[in-house]
Amino acid sequence: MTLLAAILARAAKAAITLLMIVILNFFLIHAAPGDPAAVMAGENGAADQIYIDQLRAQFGLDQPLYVQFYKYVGGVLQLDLGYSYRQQMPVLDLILDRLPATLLLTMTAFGMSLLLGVVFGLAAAARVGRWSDSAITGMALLFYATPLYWVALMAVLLFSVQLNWLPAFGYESVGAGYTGLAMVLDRLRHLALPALTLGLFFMAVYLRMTRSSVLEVSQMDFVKTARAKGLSEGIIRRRHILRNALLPVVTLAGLQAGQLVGGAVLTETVFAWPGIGRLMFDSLTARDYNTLLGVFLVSAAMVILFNILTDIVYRLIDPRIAAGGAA
Amino acid sequence: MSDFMTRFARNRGALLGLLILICVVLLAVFAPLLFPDSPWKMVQRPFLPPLAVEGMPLGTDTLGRNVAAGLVYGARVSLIVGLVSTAVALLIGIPLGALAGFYGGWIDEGAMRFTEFFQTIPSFALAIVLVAILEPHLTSITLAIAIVSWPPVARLVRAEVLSLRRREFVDAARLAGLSNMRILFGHILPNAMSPIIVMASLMVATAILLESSLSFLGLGDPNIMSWGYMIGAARTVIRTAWWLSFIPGVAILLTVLALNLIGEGLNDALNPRLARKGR
Amino acid sequence: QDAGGRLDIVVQPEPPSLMLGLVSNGPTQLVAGDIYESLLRYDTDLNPQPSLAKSWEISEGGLTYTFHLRDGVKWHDGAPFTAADVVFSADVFLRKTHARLRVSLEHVDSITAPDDLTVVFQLKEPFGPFIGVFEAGTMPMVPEHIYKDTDFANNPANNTPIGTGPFKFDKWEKGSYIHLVKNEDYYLDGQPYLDEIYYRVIPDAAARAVAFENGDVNVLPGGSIENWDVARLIKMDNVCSTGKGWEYFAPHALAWLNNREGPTSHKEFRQALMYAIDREFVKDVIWNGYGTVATGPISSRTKFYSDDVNHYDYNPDKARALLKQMGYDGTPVRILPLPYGETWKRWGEAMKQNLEEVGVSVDMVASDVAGWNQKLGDWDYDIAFTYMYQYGDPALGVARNYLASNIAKGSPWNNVEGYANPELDAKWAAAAIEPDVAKRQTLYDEIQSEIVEDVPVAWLLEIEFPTIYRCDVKDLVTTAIGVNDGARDAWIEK
Amino acid sequence: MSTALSIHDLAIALPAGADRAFAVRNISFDLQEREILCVVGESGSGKSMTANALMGLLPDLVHVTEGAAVFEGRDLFSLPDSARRALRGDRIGMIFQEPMSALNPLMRIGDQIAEVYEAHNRFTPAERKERALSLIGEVGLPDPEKIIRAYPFQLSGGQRQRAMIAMALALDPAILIADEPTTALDVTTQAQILELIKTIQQRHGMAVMFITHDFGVVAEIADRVIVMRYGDIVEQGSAAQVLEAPQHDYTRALLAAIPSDSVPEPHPVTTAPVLEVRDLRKTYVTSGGLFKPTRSVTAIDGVSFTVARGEVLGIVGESGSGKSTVGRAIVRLVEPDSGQILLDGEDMNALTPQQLRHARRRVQMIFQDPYASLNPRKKILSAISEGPITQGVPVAEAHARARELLDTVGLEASAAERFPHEFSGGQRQRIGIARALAMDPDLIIADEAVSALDVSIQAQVLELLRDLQQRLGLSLLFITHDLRVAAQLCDRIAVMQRGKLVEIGPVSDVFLTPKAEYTRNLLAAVPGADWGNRAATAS
Ligand SMILES: Nc1ncnc2c1ncn2[C@@H]1O[C@H](COP(=O)(O)OP(=O)(O)OP(=O)(O)O)[C@@H](O)[C@H]1O
Ligand SMILES: Nc1ncnc2c1ncn2[C@@H]1O[C@H](COP(=O)(O)OP(=O)(O)OP(=O)(O)O)[C@@H](O)[C@H]1O
Ligand SMILES: [Mg+2]
Ligand SMILES: [Mg+2]
Repeated sequence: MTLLAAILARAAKAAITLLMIVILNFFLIHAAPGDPAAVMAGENGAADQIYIDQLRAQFGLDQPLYVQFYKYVGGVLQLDLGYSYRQQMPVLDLILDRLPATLLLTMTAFGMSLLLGVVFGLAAAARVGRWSDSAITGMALLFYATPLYWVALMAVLLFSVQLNWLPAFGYESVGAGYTGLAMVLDRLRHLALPALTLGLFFMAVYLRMTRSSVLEVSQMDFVKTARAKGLSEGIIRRRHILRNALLPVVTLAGLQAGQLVGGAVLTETVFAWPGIGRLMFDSLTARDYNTLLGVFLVSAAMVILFNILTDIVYRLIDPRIAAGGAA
Repeated sequence: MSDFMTRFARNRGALLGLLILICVVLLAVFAPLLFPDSPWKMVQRPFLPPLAVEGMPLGTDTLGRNVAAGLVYGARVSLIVGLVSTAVALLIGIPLGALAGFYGGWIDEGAMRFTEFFQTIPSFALAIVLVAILEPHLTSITLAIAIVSWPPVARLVRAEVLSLRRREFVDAARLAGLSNMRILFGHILPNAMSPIIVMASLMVATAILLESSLSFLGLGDPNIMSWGYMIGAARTVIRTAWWLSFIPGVAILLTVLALNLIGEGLNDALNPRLARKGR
Repeated sequence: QDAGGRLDIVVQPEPPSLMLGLVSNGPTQLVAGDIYESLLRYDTDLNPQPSLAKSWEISEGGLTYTFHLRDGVKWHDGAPFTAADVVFSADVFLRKTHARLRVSLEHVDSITAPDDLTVVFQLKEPFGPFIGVFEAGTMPMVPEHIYKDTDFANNPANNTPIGTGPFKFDKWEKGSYIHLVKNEDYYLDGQPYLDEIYYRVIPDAAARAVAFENGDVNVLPGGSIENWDVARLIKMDNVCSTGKGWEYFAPHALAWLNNREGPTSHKEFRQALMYAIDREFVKDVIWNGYGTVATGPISSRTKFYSDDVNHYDYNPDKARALLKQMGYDGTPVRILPLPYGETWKRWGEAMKQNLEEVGVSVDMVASDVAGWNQKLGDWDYDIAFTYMYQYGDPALGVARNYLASNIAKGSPWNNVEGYANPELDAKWAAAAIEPDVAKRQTLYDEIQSEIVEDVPVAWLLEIEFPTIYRCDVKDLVTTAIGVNDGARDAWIEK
Repeated sequence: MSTALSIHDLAIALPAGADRAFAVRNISFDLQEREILCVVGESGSGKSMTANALMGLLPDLVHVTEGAAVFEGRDLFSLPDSARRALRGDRIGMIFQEPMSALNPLMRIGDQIAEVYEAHNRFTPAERKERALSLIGEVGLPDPEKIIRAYPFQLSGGQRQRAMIAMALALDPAILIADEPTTALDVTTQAQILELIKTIQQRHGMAVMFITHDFGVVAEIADRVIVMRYGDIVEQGSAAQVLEAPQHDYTRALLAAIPSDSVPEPHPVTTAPVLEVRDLRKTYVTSGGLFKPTRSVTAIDGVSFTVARGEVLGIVGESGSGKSTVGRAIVRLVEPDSGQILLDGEDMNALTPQQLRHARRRVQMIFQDPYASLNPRKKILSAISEGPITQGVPVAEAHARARELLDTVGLEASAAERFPHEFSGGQRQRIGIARALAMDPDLIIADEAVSALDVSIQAQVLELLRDLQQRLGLSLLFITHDLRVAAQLCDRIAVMQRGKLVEIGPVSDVFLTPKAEYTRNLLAAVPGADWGNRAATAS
């Protein structure tokens, strides 16, 4: 089967999944106690029924739920994700505003964790049983077991407050007016801590997976064949073991990369990173239904997108899949 | 069985993990004996550093509550949430995955679409929304964690069942005239237990982390002292009293670490083929 | 005064909109206070000062308020600001959109503009507090030429607010910052001094404190960091703080007690509660010594305060005795803390402990802002924390919480506790329209001593939110609403 | 002839916890130039370890502790790693048993061959490709241009093994070590590969060390033979010597266990058929899901036959010809598409699931892999008695019968309380037989019931089956790909090819006067066919 057909098939399924997500989330979110008009009224410090009714009418919350549902789904089908009550702008614009920051953060963290995880995993596997292997796996286990937000707090305490090396929050020096290289450096400095905290956990995951996968592949017959050819260990490791060992890592990473996009709530909160994870949390507390639904939809779409990307990568690595045959 | 025990005991990490976990369990179980007072009780001056005053080995928090008591009572929450949510996730995931893998066809298709659907929504975000909707309470938190953690179980069980149901002993059972359910629950599932047990031990660890994260975001049950709550509450004073967030953080770290070590130990012991490779 | 420089101010949470006429919550006021102005400002003793009105007269008997506007004032888009804008703002726009002003406008018969620079408010009856409603958050001036005959809520101009204030809206990077720049055409010569202001959105309280320490921001408005950090920060070098700038609001922390049902419907229980809670401890430990323990419904910073009331000092024994007398049967009460940060959570926990010590069983209820609103609106609580602004006058900010006529589901700002006392209702009403100040004082004295006996709600603390800033920032807080009044006079010492 | 490789006093230590301390101990032998030396012996006798030691490819924790292997004047075991690596693939080549897993699934065949040159820094990349191409031609792979760009999964087992051989030959090594290179292949392919190795050995003048456990293969290609047992060499000598005049008891036992081709006298079939299969058809359709193309394989294509009461019918045919599918269709583990299966005249296909569960008693199956067919978590007693209990036999009675059956198949009573992993392969197969018997079936289907076993154990199990069949008057459908085994046990034989029954008849007819072309090919491909016949007539 061709790549294109496979992607189209996936996309068709994805569309159905997404629609189901929209429907379920709609009712799920509307089941939460409290409504956005009351929240906004509350924030204003004083409100009467007239004011709340005005807000309700403005947001269309005075209509029966099925009408709201019908309108919402109708809008989504035309790529209109509705209007954010809390932020007073179209949800799609709002999300598109925030998405780049999230992507920057998560993709950096993801790339870094994948790279470091694989490298350290390989290193550990190469030294299996020796103390350096234990040290690396022990470190991985430690990262794996540490609560993310706690690492974040400790990292801020150490690197920003005590050592004053890196900014503690935000994604740029506001109003510094940097351009060109200076801007890039500035962004990188801001990116360092959040990406690191977010990445550590995943690095541990990939590290452990790479290590065990490499060890498993090392036992396979074709590795013995390669040795029988007289290849050097370095080439065997790179050409034969690594590529085969990466297959499961790729699968896992693909699954997680998508989840990361919507799941960086904690990191974005602690580091004041203006991404969609935080947007989701803020919208939740404000019962900003449309935004919340929008974020869910977009992050689900990201998961699906990354799954498709994973498939493509997988096809590039593994000829068996490309041929559509059984493994 | 004894074979299993010796293999498990050979793994030093796993033993260490077991030791830590036993300590945590003992502390949790005997919390009321160790600290008869409620962990919320304001007993001393606030912000006492560890070891400053007798009877407050870990000092006091922002309101002058005994940190040691909080830690011990928090262990109960972590363990309960971890165990119960894992149990619930297994109760959802195992039957679903087993039926999907065993019957295949549209049952499989349907079950997997359903699972995929849950995996498409970022799980932490879903947990947050669920807790917010159900209002933070021990049961709602546990349930939310269970709901976001069952899909991997279903997938694992399905994969195991898929491979086991092609095994010849299943054919043999069928020839013996056993009903499908007896084959599934009497022959197939018991053989899939090892990976499920390993996964479950890791799920308990993940659940503990999830609970603490929710608590940290203020979505914990306000009536019970938990480690996540302690960190969340101490975060605002991290500059004046860093140890208040450090101590419960280490508690989480150790417990989760212990569970992971046990999980790896189980994996090695239940799966001797892999065990030899790991070395 | 040195000209130039930039201010970085924390704003939390991110405002939903900067159109002050539509949204009047705290963060919006903080930012939009630089953009919009009203006719008057109030000094820290609550005396009216000129703003868009350069002078004003109140007729004998207090029925006619005449304002003379400043000449040559321009909207940010260059259009001239005239009396027609004032009439439009107060009579058309805000009457439709502003819940709190609407209540005061009930007393107004007509608003007219005899000429371009004069506005006359004609009242139906004397209303003492009326001179206090010309504050920017209460009656912001909005441009008629933009809003007239439009759907106010959905006017696209809401995204690029246009006022007359010292700073203009420049850019809003959602989730990150709002940038305001100096209004070069401002009507005061040489002002504003500052070139620009960044309002920085930093969702985490601890991060806000770090931001201030690192010099990323130089102003922390009151309430933007947790109290423990306040204590720490003000000890640092080159850090100044002031408790001023909250006189108009006089935030008054209280706990709604459900007067309708459950243990809290018993007066003895409510009194017992007042004795059971250790408010001094809360002030010292949770609020780090800031604030004053409240004695009754009216803040000591608000007009017509009276100290001549029963003081409920911490006394668990008395509480226990009262509970016994009432025959409290151990029914648990639910505490709903204010979901506005750790301080309030700790406060809830402390109250829970206090109550449990005198034998009351307590359930803490967790909720977020929306859930809290809903529960209060539905009267689904036993004890619920909140704090209320007093707006300088009991008639504006206090009476609303105790009048039986203000019992209505759906709002967390009216008589949520369900207290009904017809006798006192009459006195509140009389006091509001009493032109004679001394007589008003007497009425309010009576009200205070009687209501404190009834304990319809538990008054907790007159909150003080110190504003923290770098010492080179000068003249930041000059009025009764402090930073909310904008940085018109602020400058940075070079 | 001079010596290519000389091994003295080799000892290979196994790690603690292995089933014995040394894989091999004190073994010495020479490999002469231009000869094929076959190393035979049962599973676990240390054949692979010896080969791996020579290559320097012993698994972790397994070490050569003593001895020397002199090759081209140097002792392999005392060479530094780099020098040994230089020898591997260049002077000494090796091929392995499993052609699927021995090739890197992610690399093209051509690259995997060219890699050998790269490892030893020979030639330019273009030349490497050129040579790979000609090698592919030499090992008889069709369409080299295409093969060179193919991935392993696109090749059949035999083709993969040829590719492996090409790799081993790339640098014209002085020695080729082949570790059971044909065990995983079916007879016809096996014959081709053996032929290939023989020709290549002659063309290149290599010394070949060929590891196998199949004396048929030995007879086919060996110049000399070494027989191993528990890490010792028990006998060595020329092929003719060892095969025809074995000295050691063990060798004799091994040879005796080999099913001979002596064709039994045909028993005329007189009784009524217990099983009648009419025009059975089955096509496997693997649906690929929404957009994937479906793949269909016709596994059974109109097969009809009968099995008489007390008769043993063998089904033979090469891999994939549909033998198992027929067997499984009869017990309805596979749903046939059409056709009838009459058991004592009753149509199995017409039964409801409920009825089927009861009817199943009458046909039982012995599975190919005795280990996989036993639930690892169930004790033997319950494995055997579970079926009868489900069919309504009282528990105590079923247990008693199970113990009795264990005795019948020659296992001690204590076996009942043990788990499957506590038995050897042959014992497990006996348990499988006991389980089938426990249901008192009329017909037993044995699908490759002895293929996984070592020859000596195979002989025991066959003996048992024959005995039981005669004692109990069972009918047996015996599925195998091993013609020798079939000839020993069966009354009649059916030959299958690509889902079709190409020939059926009494054993002697099929073997001695095969009608179908395919049957003749199949017979010709049996390794050591000539020798087997000779041996049979000799004894
Ligand atoms: N990796 C290993 N670690 C420990 N012991 C092993 C290992 N591999 C094999 N053995 C043991 O070494 C002995 C010899 O094994 P070897 O693989 O050489 O047998 P073989 O004659 O090749 O058998 P087969 O015909 O089954 O391939 C056996 O007892 C086996 O259990
Ligand atoms: N479950 C299945 N799904 C799809 N195709 C199958 C399935 N089982 C068998 N086949 C195919 O049907 C054909 C016949 O298979 P079968 O297992 O009956 O062969 P066999 O003669 O028993 O071979 P062997 O000697 O290798 O056991 C083969 O081409 C095989 O690939
Ligand atoms: Mg071997
Ligand atoms: Mg078969």
